[in-house]
Amino acid sequence: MERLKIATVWLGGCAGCHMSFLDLDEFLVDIADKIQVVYSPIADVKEYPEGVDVCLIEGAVCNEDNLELLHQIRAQTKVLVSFGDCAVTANVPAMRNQFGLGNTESVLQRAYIENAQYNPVIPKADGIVPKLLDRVLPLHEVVTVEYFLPGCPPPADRIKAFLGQVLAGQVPKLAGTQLKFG
Amino acid sequence: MAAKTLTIDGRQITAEEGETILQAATEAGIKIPTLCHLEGVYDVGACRLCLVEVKGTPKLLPACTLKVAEGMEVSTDTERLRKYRRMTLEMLFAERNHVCAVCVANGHCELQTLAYSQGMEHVRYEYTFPKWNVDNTHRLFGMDHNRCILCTRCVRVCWHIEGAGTKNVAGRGGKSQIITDLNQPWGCSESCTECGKCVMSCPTGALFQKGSTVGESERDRNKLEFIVNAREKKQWNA
Amino acid sequence: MTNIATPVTPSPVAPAPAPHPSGDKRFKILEVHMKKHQFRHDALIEVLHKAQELFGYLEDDLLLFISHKLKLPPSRVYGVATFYHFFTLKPKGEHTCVVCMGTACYVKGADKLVEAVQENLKIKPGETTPDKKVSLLTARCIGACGIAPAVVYDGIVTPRQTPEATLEQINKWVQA
Amino acid sequence: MILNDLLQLKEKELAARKKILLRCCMAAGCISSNSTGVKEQLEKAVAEAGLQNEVEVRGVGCMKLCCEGPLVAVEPANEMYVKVTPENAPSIISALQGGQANVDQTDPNAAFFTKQLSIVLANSGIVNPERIESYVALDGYLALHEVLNEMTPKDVVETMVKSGLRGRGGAGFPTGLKWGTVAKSPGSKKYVICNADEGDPGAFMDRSVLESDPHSVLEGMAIAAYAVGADQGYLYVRAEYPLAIARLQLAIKQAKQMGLLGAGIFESPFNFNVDIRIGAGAFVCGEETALMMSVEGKRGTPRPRPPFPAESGLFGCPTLLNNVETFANVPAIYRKGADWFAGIGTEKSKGTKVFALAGKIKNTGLIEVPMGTPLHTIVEEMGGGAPDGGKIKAVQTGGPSGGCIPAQHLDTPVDYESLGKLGSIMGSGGMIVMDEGTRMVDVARFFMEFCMDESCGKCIPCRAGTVQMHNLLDKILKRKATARDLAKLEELCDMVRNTSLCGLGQTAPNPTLSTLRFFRNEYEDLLQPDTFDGGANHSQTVTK
Repeated sequence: MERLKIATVWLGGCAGCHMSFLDLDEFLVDIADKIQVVYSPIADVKEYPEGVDVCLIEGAVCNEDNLELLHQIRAQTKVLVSFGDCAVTANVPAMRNQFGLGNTESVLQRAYIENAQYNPVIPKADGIVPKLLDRVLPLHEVVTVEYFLPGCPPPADRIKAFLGQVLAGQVPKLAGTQLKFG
Repeated sequence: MAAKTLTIDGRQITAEEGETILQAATEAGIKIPTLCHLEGVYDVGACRLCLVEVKGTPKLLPACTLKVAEGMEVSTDTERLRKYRRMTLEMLFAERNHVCAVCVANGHCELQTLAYSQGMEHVRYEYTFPKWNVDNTHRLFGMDHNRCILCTRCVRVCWHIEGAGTKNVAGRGGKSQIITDLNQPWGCSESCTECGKCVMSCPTGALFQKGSTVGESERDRNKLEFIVNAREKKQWNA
Repeated sequence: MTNIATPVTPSPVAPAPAPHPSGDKRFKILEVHMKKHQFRHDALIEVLHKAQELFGYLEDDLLLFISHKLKLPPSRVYGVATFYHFFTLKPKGEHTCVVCMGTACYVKGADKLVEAVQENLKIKPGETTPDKKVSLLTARCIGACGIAPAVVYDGIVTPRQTPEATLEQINKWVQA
Repeated sequence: MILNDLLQLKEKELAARKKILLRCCMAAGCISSNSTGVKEQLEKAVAEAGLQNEVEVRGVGCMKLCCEGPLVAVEPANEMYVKVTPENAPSIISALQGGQANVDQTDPNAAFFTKQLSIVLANSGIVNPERIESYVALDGYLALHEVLNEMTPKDVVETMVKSGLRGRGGAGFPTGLKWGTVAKSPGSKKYVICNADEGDPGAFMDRSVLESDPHSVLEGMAIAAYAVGADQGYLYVRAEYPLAIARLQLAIKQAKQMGLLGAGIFESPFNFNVDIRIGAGAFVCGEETALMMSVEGKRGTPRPRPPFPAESGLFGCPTLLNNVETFANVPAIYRKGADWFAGIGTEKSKGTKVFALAGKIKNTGLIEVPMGTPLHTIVEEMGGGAPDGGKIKAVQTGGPSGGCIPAQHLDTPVDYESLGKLGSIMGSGGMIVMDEGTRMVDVARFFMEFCMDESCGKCIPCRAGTVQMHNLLDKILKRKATARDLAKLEELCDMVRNTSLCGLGQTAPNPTLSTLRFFRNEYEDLLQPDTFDGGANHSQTVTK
């Protein structure tokens, strides 16, 4: 049987969801013959490949790079999964949205100048440092998302339950505390 | 008191006259989701989560204020009601900034619990990301308007259990907010008795004990019931 | 607040009106008005109307005065004062321009009137110009639909307004 | 006061009549066009011509054709001058002695006037609203006398039931049934409240009635109070109607002085006091439970019903709530009989209905027509159609709680059921005509914004749902929405309608739903193709 092509992506988030993914421990070994990780921050692949079956996306859409990559993922992936609260709700990264549109400058000012202990400078390099979006968005406000895996981060057993259902050929369906935010 | 016989979710139930559907259902072990309801204070029927279907009535009615009647046929868990409940919860999450991950009430929040128990895995409505303040001026307590769902439990306990009338709702519509006295910093309130009942009553992380960090805000609602029973019924069973 | 219907008992003996510490006579007039209503709790809105009529707007000191006299918690007085759009907690300008935004006025172009004033004075509805000369307000319907679109200039209802006519009136105030 | 005094007063007033009567409109609309100046100048011109003994200049209430104000009517010549200025006064007075006044006239035999049937507005534009004698001269307070002296409260309720009158505030609840429920509710203290918080934008019927004929409302309230056993009444009027408030205050004072209100009315044991409560700009206070909160001096937030006000209302006592137009119908019903009233209108909707006709229409103003009159008659024949040769596209009834009826349904008779079938409501009587230039999505957003601003904030569906629906309508208008946004909007409409606590929220989706029903293409034309790419179905498995 052909292995399921799985990707994991890290947009605007803290990487906690990926840490939790690694907490799957031996389950990762158990499923190694059923899946093939074709793209991930923990694998050295430069370009998001074509024909991905399932993509777990961590993080909110915060900047232009996130936006572009997300559209590419959508075009090249069968099933998108919002992986963790940042992807599902925009969570902590979106707290800057409260400062209204046009908040990016003041946010950068606060982070890189006012709170800097050494060398206060706002990083700017066209083509290298991506521009922040006016509003941080959850994935489903940008593209169609098939499944949602909430949690900050989603505990390993929740990820396991989800992947287990997917690999068993079922429609993944989480319920009860498995859907808890935070 | 006369007894009334009625049906809830297909089960025959006997309830006392004057009881609400919510009370009758709870006694029968049927759980109806609630959010603005709080044992010990009167009900306002505002959150609309406890809406039920009553045979012969086109309108959905709140179980918390609806009195039992002979022969009533009530459904509390239809597909339609589940859909509306989920939508109501989604609206609440989209209305203010409920960031569970960094909330004092994480894990002990009624809003959060309802969301997962009603199967809300994401919010389909656009988040509005309004700007709300946190009032940290009180020496013991804080109020984070970002987490407030305007259930008015705090207002009701402050008026009708404590009797101080420190808290109230100001403004209206989406701009409504819970205020202290003349909308002044809580720390400057002259009427606040610092009894902490409002904090005990809050279903979310909007009202909290200072110094508590993420997930630490567990509330002892039994205290409220204890006080009400003591004051009104003269029964001190802790 | 509350939907418990509490029968309201008037204060048994109305205290003799003591002069307000500020010496402002309007407080005394207000107190006489409250006395007329026997300091009843259910007269709160009537009292707020009178207070706004006397003072132009409801500042904290005034709300506190009312709350003490009616023996109501300040939170109740503030909650009521902010629920109703007719009450304002901020001072209004010297002149007020109230554009009716009722349906009849709206379909006859009231939104254009608001836009014109907004652009001209650089203030939004509900705001006052920095020089405190003009306040721009909108009304939900002043019931003058037969003469739409209507604008109320300093309390005077004026029929069939155009952006030009409105700006002319505003400019008169600004230049005065 | 006893019956004889009342009749004497009437005789005296009738005897004082002069040969010629000039009626000058002093309702808010005409006053804003300086009818006060017109009246002053007319009086001056009469004096200068030495005609004081032959000509009476009477300030009256609304004469209905508001768009042509200030209006001056001449009796017995049956003429009506329009757009009168103070400078026109001498010309009008000299015309009384023969000749032609150099002032525009309108045809009193035009359909706008002849198709009207006045019950509620029968005195409007005829009596002087600032003189109780003027009302008494037209048999005012005679019905109250008869009710108090010849009928038991039970008879009064029965007559009301027989008349078939239904609440004119919007929902059309049978008035007699309501009176009967309050009358039967146990309790020694009961209240009667008149809802004059006419908040629908585009409605001014109640304002006109209060400004033009305040005593008919007071008399109606007194009869109702007798029927249900109440001794205290409240008139809840919007603060935006200062003239109506002033005239009511005056009317109450005059009625009290004559013993027609207060203690021992007509020297019977019946007491009835009326106090005015002034609203403060909250549309939701038109909802009965919110209104009662407001009368109690509280935030005007509604509460769930049951219990209904008839059992537990103001201060927890049984309370009867009717609106201005409903009460204004009452005296005529007792003067002329329930059968007479029931003979007017349709099978299920009796009597007449007053509409405030406004918007893109030639003749704006007040009309009162028998229930069942087709919309077409109202807007085309009476209203004269769209101005400047335009075409009527839709008629909006019921304000923010109502709907838009498209031109192809103008043959619909106005009654509670027919309008309901079209997804609109009778409402309190605002009727806004829209022409081809009106964008229906814009109208839907206008009303949604209204409801959003006016939501009290108590229940979540209305507080947060109106915001979401408004944002979606805005997104559609800005051409940023897709078909899935429209689907979301429709889902929200259904939810908010079914789950909101009070009428405001329950009906807030109506303008959107009705424009979607009849003008869906206008929504679809604004939609953008879905840039969301084709994702897989939600319920799909992902095995190879």
